[in-house]
Amino acid sequence: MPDHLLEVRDLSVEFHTAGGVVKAVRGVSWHVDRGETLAILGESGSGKSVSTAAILDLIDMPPGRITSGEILFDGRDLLRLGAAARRDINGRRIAMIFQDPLSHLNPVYPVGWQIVETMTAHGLPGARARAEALRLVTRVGLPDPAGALRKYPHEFSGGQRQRLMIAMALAMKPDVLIADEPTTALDVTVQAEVLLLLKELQQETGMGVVIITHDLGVVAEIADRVVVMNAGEIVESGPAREVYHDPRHPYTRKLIGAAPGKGEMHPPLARAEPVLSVRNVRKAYGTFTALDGVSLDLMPGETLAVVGESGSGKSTLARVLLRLDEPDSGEALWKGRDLFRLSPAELFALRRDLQMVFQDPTQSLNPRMTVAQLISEAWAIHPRILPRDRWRARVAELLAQVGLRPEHANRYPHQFSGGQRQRIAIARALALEPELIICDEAVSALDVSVQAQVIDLLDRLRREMGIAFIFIAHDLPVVRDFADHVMVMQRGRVVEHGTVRQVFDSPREPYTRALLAAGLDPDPDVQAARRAALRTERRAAGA
Amino acid sequence: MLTFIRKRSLASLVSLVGLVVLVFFLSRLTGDPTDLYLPLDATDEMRARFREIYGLDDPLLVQFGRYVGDLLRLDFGDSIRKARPAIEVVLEAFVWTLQLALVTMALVTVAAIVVGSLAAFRVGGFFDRVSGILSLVAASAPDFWIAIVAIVVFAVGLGWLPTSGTGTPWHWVLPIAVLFIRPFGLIVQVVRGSMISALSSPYVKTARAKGLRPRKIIFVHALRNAMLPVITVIGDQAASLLNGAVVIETIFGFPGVGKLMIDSILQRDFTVVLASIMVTALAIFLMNLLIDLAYATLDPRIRH
Amino acid sequence: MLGRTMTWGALLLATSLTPAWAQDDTAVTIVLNEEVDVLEPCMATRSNIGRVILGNVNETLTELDVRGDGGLMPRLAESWEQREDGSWRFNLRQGVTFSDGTAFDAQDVKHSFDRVFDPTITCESARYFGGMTVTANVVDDHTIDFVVDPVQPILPLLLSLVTIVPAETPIEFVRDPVGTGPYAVTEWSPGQQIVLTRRDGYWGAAPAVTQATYVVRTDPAVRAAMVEAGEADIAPTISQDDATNPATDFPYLNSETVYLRLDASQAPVSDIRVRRAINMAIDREAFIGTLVPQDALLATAIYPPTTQGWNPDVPVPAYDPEGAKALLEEARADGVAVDTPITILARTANFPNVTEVMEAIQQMMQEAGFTVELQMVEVAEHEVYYSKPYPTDRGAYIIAAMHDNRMGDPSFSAYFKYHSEGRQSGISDPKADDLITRASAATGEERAQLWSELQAYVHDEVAADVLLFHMVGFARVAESIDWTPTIATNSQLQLSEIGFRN
Amino acid sequence: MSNAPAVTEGTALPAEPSAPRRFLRMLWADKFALAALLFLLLVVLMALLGPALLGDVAQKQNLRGRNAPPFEWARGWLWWMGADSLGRPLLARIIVAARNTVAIAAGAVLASALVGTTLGLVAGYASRRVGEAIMRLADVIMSFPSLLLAVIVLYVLGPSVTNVVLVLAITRIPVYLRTTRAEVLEIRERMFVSAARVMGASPRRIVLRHILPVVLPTLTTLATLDFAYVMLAESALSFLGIGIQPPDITWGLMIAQGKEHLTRAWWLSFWPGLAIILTTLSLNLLSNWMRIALDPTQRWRLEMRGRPDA
Repeated sequence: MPDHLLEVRDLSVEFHTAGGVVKAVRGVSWHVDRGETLAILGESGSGKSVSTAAILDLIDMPPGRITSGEILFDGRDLLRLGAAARRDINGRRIAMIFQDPLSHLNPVYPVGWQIVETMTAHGLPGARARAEALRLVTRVGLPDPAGALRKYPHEFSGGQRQRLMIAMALAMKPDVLIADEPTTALDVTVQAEVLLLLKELQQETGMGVVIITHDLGVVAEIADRVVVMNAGEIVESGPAREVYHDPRHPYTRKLIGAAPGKGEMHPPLARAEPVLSVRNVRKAYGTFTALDGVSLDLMPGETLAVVGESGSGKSTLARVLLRLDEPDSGEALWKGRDLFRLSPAELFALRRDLQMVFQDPTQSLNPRMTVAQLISEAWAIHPRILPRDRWRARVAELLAQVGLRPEHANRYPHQFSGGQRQRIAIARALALEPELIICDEAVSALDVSVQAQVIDLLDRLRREMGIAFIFIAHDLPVVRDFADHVMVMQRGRVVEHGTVRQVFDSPREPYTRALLAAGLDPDPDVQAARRAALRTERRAAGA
Repeated sequence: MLTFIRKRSLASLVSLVGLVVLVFFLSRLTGDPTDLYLPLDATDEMRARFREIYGLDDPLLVQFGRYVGDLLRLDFGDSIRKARPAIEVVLEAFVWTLQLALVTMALVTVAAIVVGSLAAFRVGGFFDRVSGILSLVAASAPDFWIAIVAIVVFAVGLGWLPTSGTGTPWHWVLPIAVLFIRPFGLIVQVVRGSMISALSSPYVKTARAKGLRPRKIIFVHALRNAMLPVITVIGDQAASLLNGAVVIETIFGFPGVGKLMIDSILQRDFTVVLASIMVTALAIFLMNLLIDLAYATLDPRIRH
Repeated sequence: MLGRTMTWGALLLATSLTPAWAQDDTAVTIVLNEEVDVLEPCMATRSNIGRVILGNVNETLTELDVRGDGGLMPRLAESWEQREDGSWRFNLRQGVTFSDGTAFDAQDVKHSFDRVFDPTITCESARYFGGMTVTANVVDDHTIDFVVDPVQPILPLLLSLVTIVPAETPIEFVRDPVGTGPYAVTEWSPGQQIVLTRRDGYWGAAPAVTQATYVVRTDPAVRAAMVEAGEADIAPTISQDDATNPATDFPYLNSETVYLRLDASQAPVSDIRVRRAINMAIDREAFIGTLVPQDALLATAIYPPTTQGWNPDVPVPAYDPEGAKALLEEARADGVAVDTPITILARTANFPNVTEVMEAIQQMMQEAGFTVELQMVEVAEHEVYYSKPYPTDRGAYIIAAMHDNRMGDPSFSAYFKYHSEGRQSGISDPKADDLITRASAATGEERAQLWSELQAYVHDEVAADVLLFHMVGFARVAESIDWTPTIATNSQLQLSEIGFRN
Repeated sequence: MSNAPAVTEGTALPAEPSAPRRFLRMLWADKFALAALLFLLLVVLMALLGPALLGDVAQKQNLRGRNAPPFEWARGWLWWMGADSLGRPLLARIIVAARNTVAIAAGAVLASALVGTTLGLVAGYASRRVGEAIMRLADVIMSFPSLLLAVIVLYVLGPSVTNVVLVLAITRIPVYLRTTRAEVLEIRERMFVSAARVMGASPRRIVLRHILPVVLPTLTTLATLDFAYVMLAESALSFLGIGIQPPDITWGLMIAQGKEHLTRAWWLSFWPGLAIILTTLSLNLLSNWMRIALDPTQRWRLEMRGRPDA
């Protein structure tokens, strides 16, 4: 067997948790070679980041414990090296970048200092390190590189911060770069740029890259080979194209099948009297204009998708419509009455009609209430809906309706998985029998396979109960199979509004087109073709 | 920053005015200083004369009006006991308290940060356990008890240190040592807790991935972030020291503002009580501003 | 201020390992128990001030001999006589100068008196002249007449309480007292120390001590420890518990008398049988050598035995719990509400072990059949009960108090404690009033006789109060110092009386 | 701890042990906390039964046996800690004094926690103006010299257990007020509060049903610590002579009384001092344990220690 640049053999790690000992990974083996990109694909809890954490000695022991295996690098087993030897490898030979660069950069030091520190820690003289830092920051494409070095992490945007992380990781020209979900929290357009940067840098240095992701699109865009993980084990591995086109394992097949954006698009709805019509809503937070004259109409039973990148004002729209925040001006007529001018008592009565499902069910469900309490609270607040003696039965009914077992009614939210929690949140919204549910990024925190299930649930509720939805998302493919109308927002304004077919098949605005183009397709071939097309385009533009 | 200071000052001023009014009227509930100042067998004539000299025979509201009027001219009134301006008496004592507080807090801060950080680095390790128990015992002991035992042991028994008083640096050792104990115990706990969460934060993971030494991770990366909650507690402790360490000052014969305050309260020397409240309140206000500045210095995110 | 911090730091850095509190051998350090608030000569009768300046910085015309049997001795006056009209003439010592260099004469004496009685300041010495008008008339530079209305037989004694200051002294409290005494104040850092330095030009013999440093420590254990550790030479008051070394620790009768004041206008103590029963219920002997020092004396008068007219024939009430019970029963049979709960009110930190003593008394009274509660109160509240007008809305109470008469004459106690007009009197008895009035005006043997009579009368016939102990204090004196405490040590500590051994 | 696995979709919910069993197991894992809890139970027992069983013995004076030294077994077990300056057995007195000591601390903590939390909830959720007014009030209370307060209460209302409780409670109110307000300001921005608002929940309901339960563990931990603080504060008041007055007894008062005899009869203030140290230490240990046990993200530290395979 030829030697690889970095090889993990038969690695098993367990963690002590509240529920007992969990074997996070079992007998995992993989390798990466020079100039190669390996993707580790898996959903949350699959153990996909555990082996890389072991490589960099980042597993806290306790609660973690490596029970078997070896990690070969440079012909040595890292697990047998002393702490000093491993520190010498970390950052110099093997470097890592993380998801959420904001929290992974030290908030209280200038970024330049942090980049320089990587180099001085490995013996580079300060002056050279500072010159090199400037070069690196210039290379990763930040505007005003010299000024950027003096700034603090919170003064950058998400994409810029990830570029800084990359600059820091590459400071010592490592042999291996490990990227843990490097683009997950980023907007699609930014994601494309960061992945491109990674690819270019790999070509320049010839390093091996290990990218950990849950996103088939990322795999398709960047990976040469992929290992698929589920529940702590590798279920399938091979070249990315082969795995996509010819998945062997049922789990892989399920994962590929769940990727959104492949079903039928909804046909246009018949024109009807709008149940909600919003006119010219404005809202500013200090000097930042979150909503800049937004208008929309919503017909009964319609699903309106509001899509936009961060800062587009889509969440503000939801909060303003539900009077969680007060708008500065504008009107929102719900069945002819202006939501913004209701008295507290009138608003209370109207709460029944308008409900909301939030992005993160972990945070939107009170951790100290049981499922039954969470759902029946609606009736405690609006006593006329349901007499107390029928609460139990109705909770059971609602749980069944969202696909949960009625006997779980007495459990607490933390005992459920993310998808199950979002179902509880939906059941809670349904308890008030609303006519409109606003879903604010209701599926974006969920795994792909779970996303699909929750969207299916919402779709079913819409069909069966005729509920209208305003569905807010940052991701276009997610809304493709679900929405009747799509509204694209940018910097507080509506840039495009049309039926789902119009927007997806013939987008009018350049911004919409850019959004669509930046979205990654799970098929490596499609992505390869797009890249080729882009190159030709650039060359043409350059010529 | 300036608007912030202005807002802060205004709020403090409101509190201070409320405090002065409250103290002025409530303290008068505790009796007439005449009876305490004059001997038991003083004649009625002497009593009447005393009341007249100090305006104690006027209605309370008139007395208050006069006090406020004087105050606006920065006249804090005379101490009955000491027969000189109250503010002079208070400032004299406050200098001692200030020195004691500064030295003690400086030592406590350094020691608590080092011990707490090391304890946090290996949670559950030997050092963590030993320092944990010691700091808890320190935070749990009545200070006057420790003070007396310390005098008996170190000054009388071993003769290493003077029992009490001021004069040489040696006189400071025991009061500071005793005063040190409780804030130290408390702050070690806070540093440890804050460091534990700082050490489990993502940027520490980054630092480890960069291959930094533990010392650098603890004292450079984690510590500065962990300092924010610690500073708050240091501020609280410093504030209570600035209010005067009554018990310690009493035992060690340390002429600080805490001892002055309790003596003045017991002697119903109201002008001194009010003046010391105002002086310490001002000092604490300034210290809180310093704490806010320290916050802003430590954390660039707060500067805006 | 900053400078001090810097010095402090510098000293710390210097880390000289020799303790810096060593001192030269004719200087003494005295550790007091009470803060010195002011150094005003006319406040010298207040013990904390008097101990520093009385006889050291400021002198009086006369002084009481507390070490021998000399009685009233001349100091700044050389002689005195009562004249036909009842006024007193004093011949002043000549060749005396104040520490500021000015000469001492009759004008200074007159000014000192006028100052004491001036309405714009409150001088404590004035309290001894209640109900009198004193006029000082300068006869010549060294002769002065005092006309007192009404005629005051003990005026020379009273004059031992008035400190003499220069005629230039302003009518306001001074912070740098000037006097004719052997010492002058050379440093006063409030809260830290007061330094007196021996001055040249004192009219009398130069004392051995060249310099005295006074420091204050409120904790008695610390005071004792300071002498033991060599940081101080004299601690005039330490606690009984700390006084364990016979070589350095001296007990002294400190002129304080502990007693329970009964208010005879209040049921049930208005009944004499109840008052007698209380007196019988308390086992005074049991306290001696336990909670109260071995050297304390059982009291039969409210002033110590050294006082003029003290009556040796008044017996200490016998401890007789059965008798007390019987008396109570008798009173009950006559309809006296003997079961009324009585509260003993005592002042916290009034004297060493006050709490324990009161707890013991409470238990003894309970055993005799009384319903007794104990309440320890702070000084200001104590005063509410102790002095007239007495509160009437707080139920039956007995107040425990300590009375100081170091003046050698009962008149400093009798009127206040036993006259129906006295501020802390619990009785209203015409015969007692008459005896007091007569004794105060009498002189010589007759005076002593009348006081004796009064003592026996209020103690045996009226059972006016429950007299307990004449207290002793303890002083710790370094072995190199030749000094013993006296009954006046609480109020006066003359440095000239201190000598050095070896 | 992002590399610790989460519960995956579709897997069966893990069976969790019942809450009491779980807490017992976590307690067993931390022997210090266990010992602390047992000691505190003993103190509570002393407080409950002590005065009834030993009240008379503790008051019975014997001037001949004053300051009897400890460890003299001949006099009976009640005397093994020695006797005080009135010859009363120290052990009995410590047991009897436990009631007042605990009652004062508990009363002060409960009262200040109740008032402080209520005000803190109002300050955190009500309008800015109300909140600011309450905070100014807290400032005034904070800077009001507690000794002056003690003297005022003592003078106006007289010394008693209730009044000492009153003094201590008032001075501790700002602690709860500030903590609660800070937490409320943070929690009110959480999503589940928005969710409740969307349902139309009244401010009262949001505060009591949604915010209070989340603040409660923090407050419990705080109260435990404060219990220790209040005990020390009470003893300091006694030391300065403005706290509980004899013949009522507390541990603090016993130290204060014993300090006069420290050089000759150290045991008089040593034992009550030890009782205070042990009690406050136990409370501190317990609150440290609670901080971990009530925090789901830290809990594993305890749960792991309890297992044989760790």
